Amino acid sequence: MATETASPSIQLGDYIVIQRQKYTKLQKFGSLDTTATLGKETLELKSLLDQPYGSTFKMSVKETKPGKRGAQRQHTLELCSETELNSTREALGISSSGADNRDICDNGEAQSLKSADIEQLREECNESSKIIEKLVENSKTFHNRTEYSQEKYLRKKEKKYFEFVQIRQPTIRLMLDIFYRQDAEKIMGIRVDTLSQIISYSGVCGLGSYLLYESGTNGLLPAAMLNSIGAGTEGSLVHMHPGNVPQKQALLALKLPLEQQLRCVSVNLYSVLREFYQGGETIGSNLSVTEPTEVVREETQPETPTEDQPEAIEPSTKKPKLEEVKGEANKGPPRWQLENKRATALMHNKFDSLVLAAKEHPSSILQALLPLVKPSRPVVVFSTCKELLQETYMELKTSGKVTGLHLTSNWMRTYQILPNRTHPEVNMSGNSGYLLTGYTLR
Amino acid sequence: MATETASPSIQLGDYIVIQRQKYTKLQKFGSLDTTATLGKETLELKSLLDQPYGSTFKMSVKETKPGKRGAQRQHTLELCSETELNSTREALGISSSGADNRDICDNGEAQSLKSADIEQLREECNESSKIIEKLVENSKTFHNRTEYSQEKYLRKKEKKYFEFVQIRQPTIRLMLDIFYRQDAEKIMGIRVDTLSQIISYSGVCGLGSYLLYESGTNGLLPAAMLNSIGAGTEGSLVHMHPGNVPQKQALLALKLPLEQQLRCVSVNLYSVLREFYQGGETIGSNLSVTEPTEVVREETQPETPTEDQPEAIEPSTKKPKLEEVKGEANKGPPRWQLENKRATALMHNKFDSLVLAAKEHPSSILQALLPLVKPSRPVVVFSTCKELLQETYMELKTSGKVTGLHLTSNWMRTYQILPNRTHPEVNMSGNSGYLLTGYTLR
Amino acid sequence: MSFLKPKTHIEKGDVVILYLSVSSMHAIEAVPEIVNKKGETIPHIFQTNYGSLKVENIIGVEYGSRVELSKGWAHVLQPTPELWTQTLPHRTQIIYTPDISMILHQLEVRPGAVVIESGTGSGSLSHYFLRALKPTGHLHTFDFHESRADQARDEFRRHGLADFVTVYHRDVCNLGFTEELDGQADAVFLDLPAPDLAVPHAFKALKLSGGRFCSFSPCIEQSQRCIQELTKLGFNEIVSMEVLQQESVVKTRTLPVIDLEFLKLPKSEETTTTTAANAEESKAPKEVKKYLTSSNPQVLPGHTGFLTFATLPPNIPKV
Amino acid sequence: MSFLKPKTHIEKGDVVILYLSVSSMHAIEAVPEIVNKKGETIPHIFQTNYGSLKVENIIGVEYGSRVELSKGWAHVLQPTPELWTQTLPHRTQIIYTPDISMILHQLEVRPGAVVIESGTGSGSLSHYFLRALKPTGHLHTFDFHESRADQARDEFRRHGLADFVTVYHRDVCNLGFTEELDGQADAVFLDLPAPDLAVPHAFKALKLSGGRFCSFSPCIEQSQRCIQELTKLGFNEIVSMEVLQQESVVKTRTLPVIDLEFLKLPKSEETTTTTAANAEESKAPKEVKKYLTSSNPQVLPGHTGFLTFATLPPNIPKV
Repeated sequence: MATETASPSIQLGDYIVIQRQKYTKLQKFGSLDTTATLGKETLELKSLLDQPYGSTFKMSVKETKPGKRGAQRQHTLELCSETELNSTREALGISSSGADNRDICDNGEAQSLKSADIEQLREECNESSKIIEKLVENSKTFHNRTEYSQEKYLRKKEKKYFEFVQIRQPTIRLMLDIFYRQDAEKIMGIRVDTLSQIISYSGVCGLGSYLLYESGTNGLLPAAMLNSIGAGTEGSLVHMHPGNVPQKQALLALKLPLEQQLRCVSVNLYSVLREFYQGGETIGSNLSVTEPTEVVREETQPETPTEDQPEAIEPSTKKPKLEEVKGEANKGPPRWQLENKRATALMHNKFDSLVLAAKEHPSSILQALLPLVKPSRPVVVFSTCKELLQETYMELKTSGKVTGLHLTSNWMRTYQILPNRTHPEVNMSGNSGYLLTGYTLR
Repeated sequence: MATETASPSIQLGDYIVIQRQKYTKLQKFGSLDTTATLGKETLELKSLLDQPYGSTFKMSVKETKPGKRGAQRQHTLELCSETELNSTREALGISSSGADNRDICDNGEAQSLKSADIEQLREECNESSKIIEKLVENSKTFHNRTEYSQEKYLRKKEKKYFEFVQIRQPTIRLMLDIFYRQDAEKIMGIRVDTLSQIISYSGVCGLGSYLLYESGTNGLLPAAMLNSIGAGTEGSLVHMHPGNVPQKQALLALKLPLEQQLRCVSVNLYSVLREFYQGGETIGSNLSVTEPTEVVREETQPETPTEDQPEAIEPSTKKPKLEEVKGEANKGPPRWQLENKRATALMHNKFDSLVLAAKEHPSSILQALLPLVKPSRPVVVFSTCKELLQETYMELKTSGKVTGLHLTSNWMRTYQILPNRTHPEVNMSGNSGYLLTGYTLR
Repeated sequence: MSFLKPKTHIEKGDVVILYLSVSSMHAIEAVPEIVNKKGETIPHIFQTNYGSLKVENIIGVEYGSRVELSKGWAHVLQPTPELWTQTLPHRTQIIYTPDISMILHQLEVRPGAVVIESGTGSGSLSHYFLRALKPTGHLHTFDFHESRADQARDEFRRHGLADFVTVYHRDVCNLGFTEELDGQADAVFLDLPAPDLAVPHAFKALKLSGGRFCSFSPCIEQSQRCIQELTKLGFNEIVSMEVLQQESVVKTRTLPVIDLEFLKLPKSEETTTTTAANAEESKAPKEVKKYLTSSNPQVLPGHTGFLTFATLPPNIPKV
Repeated sequence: MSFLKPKTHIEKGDVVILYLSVSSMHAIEAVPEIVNKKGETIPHIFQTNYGSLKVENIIGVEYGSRVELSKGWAHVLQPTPELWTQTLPHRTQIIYTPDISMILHQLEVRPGAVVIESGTGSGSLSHYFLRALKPTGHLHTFDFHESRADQARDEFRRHGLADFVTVYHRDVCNLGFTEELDGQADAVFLDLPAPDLAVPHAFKALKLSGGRFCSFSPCIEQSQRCIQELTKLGFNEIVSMEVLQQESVVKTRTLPVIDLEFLKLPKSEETTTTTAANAEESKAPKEVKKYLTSSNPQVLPGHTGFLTFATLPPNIPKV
């Protein structure tokens, strides 16, 4: 990454981030027939193939189908140059603006174009700047508005008619934005400041062995940690989860090199703990515990990168069918057993930090996992429920096993910085969640 | 108040606010011999008498006494004109400033004046601008500092040597600032935003009858409510407290007209509740319950305005002596019984809102006082402990006696707004406390 | 007339708050009949999410009572400025209780005070000023938008507050607060796009014995210019701040507590080799624990405005 | 060398965190002897509030162990950038973990990244960058203050990080980040009084395939000018924010619960007329209840700085 300068190109099987103005969406580009839906617009993705990431494409209406919530438009995409991306405002060259809004009476009849006119305009005319020009021409109040109010109007219209999308390669930053905006609950409400601090306080980096328990973040937490562990490094991650199949969407979307992917071992919490306490006797005694990665690599290679992704996206709703389980069993020990073996080997060597993001009460999980962490190592516990961390704080303080305890949360606010119009954004996110951090003692 | 234009003058017995730059202090001007202590400076107050509030006085060193923490200087005060108050910066006319601080090595030897020199300078020279001028002259690094850094230096020095004090009349705003800064615990940690909201949500104003329970705020809460009730209006306040003697400092400091003072009835919580439930039979049956104010006014007049203030300031530590109690008893029913009678009359008529600021669990107090509030009236409960209000919230919600329940706190931050140096202040207060608000139902 | 003083029963003509839930309340006028669009007088029926209310029926009812709707019930409350702020017809962006409370405190408004306000806007803040200064003070409120001034004047009259307020239609930035008010005000409040232009007028309007000043501005540049002007004219105690109220959502949460200790003990009889990992989970003993918790709502107000306060000291010459 | 990777035991020359309490910790160098002011070699004795530590004794000890002081004890921890930030010798104002974490996240720093930082300052942020980008990336850090650059260079060497960092003494606002770095950086971070002057240099230093930018400024005007410059040069995704970490102080509080019900019942025998009101109080039954509570400390950090982030999109021509 340090030396590459050309952007990688978009490939089938990739997860891509589609951006239209400030709206972003994570989409799997599974086949040439794949379409993506952005509100009322459906985009055919086939022209993306082999184009470099970061490119901008122009949407052209191909057909309009009546849908439940108004017309649904199908678009083709065409690669376009930077010069086409002029600001709508410049194109329109608005100049005369009223000094204030005292003469404006908002009676809802300011726009003389009917909505049918606008819909027709939209099919005929591919460029948002042209559509907006027409709207401004037919607005009775536009030229009496203040400059501020004009800009607000233009931005609103531009958002609706903007005809360009950019295709970007998923990163932790972009995916977190998307996940948090779409449904913060699916990533346990982990906000950007909190995720960034989990990474800092846990100390996860290219060297060391890390332990994570999370009860479901769409793969975001293991992906963020594995991203910090890096490609071509020595770090490893044991990722414990309470379900059947780990949630891995964010991990897969990062398109990490295989060697890096394999350094994340995902295991069921109960299963691996039983294996750890009692394992080696009942099953898999033919596997070498000291070199588990070699054995597993061959096992996992065929199914890892892309093909099983649809299943991995929403694993909690699907249970492996009996046939599949039997099928795997015929080939040798099932994959989860091999992963358990690899994980227990790392567990016996102990970890360089522990991250815990549980929907359950963290206390009993912490009790089970804390002995697996070396002394003088960070522990980070995330919860949306402060009351749980208060209890955990007191337990840890009393136990004397962890020092430097801090229970923290964050206040984060973004700003609008514009000439003469600088102010904090009027809405802010209310919940960062809470972090309990400390360092293990011998 | 609406028509007066000349400022009232400073009288013996007044509480006064002494302001030196941003530092303010509440002081009783009890006699001509009264002195006030501001850090290492002792001020003789006698020259304040009959001068208008808002005046500025110049401090002149009269003598220097060695004290435990260095020299303690005794000053006389002299009324001075506005023109003497030039900014130190203008007087010095600093011009050349380094562009940044890359050439400054802070080795602690920048000032060539010794501290004895400075002390001597201080006795000889009455004007801070002159002292600072000398300090700047003898500073090796001052002219290499950035303008920002120079100003910071000057402000620090000005603060130390500033020779003017302003005498202001106490208001709720000024007293709250002083109390909160000096010892927020003594006013139960009620911050400015919270107090302002207690006044709003309780709806206390010139019309109506209000009920307050507080377990000790130096008189601030009853003073703020009585201030909102106003002079020459119809409102009244029953102020319940858990101690022997109500804390009244802030109330006395406001120097309200007597008729207004008398509309605040301060009673012990236990005592008045017993009187309310069982009263009328055992004692004071000779008192008219319907017109209690007339009777009490005569009783309280001689001891109200100023003379008993030293006791009122810290009442919790002193218990009335047996003699005093007996003495009062000889003159007729003790004052607290008369106050109880007045309060119970108001309690039987019910109140137009309830404010509760308890160090105890608010729940049982609320249960006892809520039946005294008319329907469709505000209830405001303050606590520094959110957990208590959570419980109270749930109890009230379940009871169905109060609707529109909100549990709130505030985030408040002040700003430094200066050309090219605008930013929020680097420290902020962490605790506003919590308010539980709602409206009673029938 | 229900804003004048505390009342016990609903009278004809009162504004009444119909309280359905924390997020749903309405201000309705307690009149039995209204005139519809066709000019006909018809019974006043108010529609809610819980069905309709025949408004005639609430006249004479005690405030705080429960009233029946065709598909449910609601409570009738006497309006306060706080409830009014949440239900009033928005004609402009309004300021809410947390900022308003700070404004009243910092401006030291109490009965008898003479206060100047500009602009009147939706009259939300005016109602708070009026509660605080009546029955002995007076509010002078200015708006440059004629219809807003007219609407506010009419509203104050209907709310029984006309005696304590004068509403002006006037461009105060250019024309000031009228000569009659020179040296009359205890406090001046500005909510204007260019507060700095009105600061010299505020200076003139404040009493010779001094007074308090406040400007509310959404953008920091407005505050910066305002403060420059205040400093120039000799105001002191200049303080700028933000106040954001944070609601706590109180609820009982049920949380799973998982037991992992049993995993240290060998399994008794079950076979392990052929069942999938999830078999473990389904057998894991789970209890739940209840917690009374509170948390912020997902979205909080992030900004309302910057409040700038200042004092005009006494005896500053005004020429 | 204790910053290079996780270690189990203290070796000679390690920086060790001597942890006494949340508010008291020290970074000490694990060397048995030091040279005093007179140039004599003496045993390294470290003084704390809980007595002295003979530093020689901790060499070879396992990290996380308890060590005895002459009047108490402490724990020895391996330094992390977080602990180092709290104990390092302050040469300038420093940025703390909450802002730094956001900076690392937004700049998408991971192993292999090439990062440019200016100024180096006390090296607090540099240690975080180095942890995140090693062992395959590189940090180029610039300071215009020569002694600070020298001190930082020396510190990185002693911390075992020299291979991953180059320290420059250079005025980047006027001279840029050196031609060698043109088009080399994945991310640029600025903490400068006039960040707008360095934005064109950041633009040149970022890779043709694009990259991320961050500026940290205490004052809003710096951010405003910086954003103007970023916009002019074609940066997008421009976002400004503040992050403030709030600590919760957890403690068990004992609160009195008072009973008032008994007052409804007539007193049994006691006389009431001659005793003062406080007699009631002393007889009132009081229980106490324990609550596990948390609250903010009395004073919180109110401002650290405004963080401005931006993206340089790919393939923007640099001439």
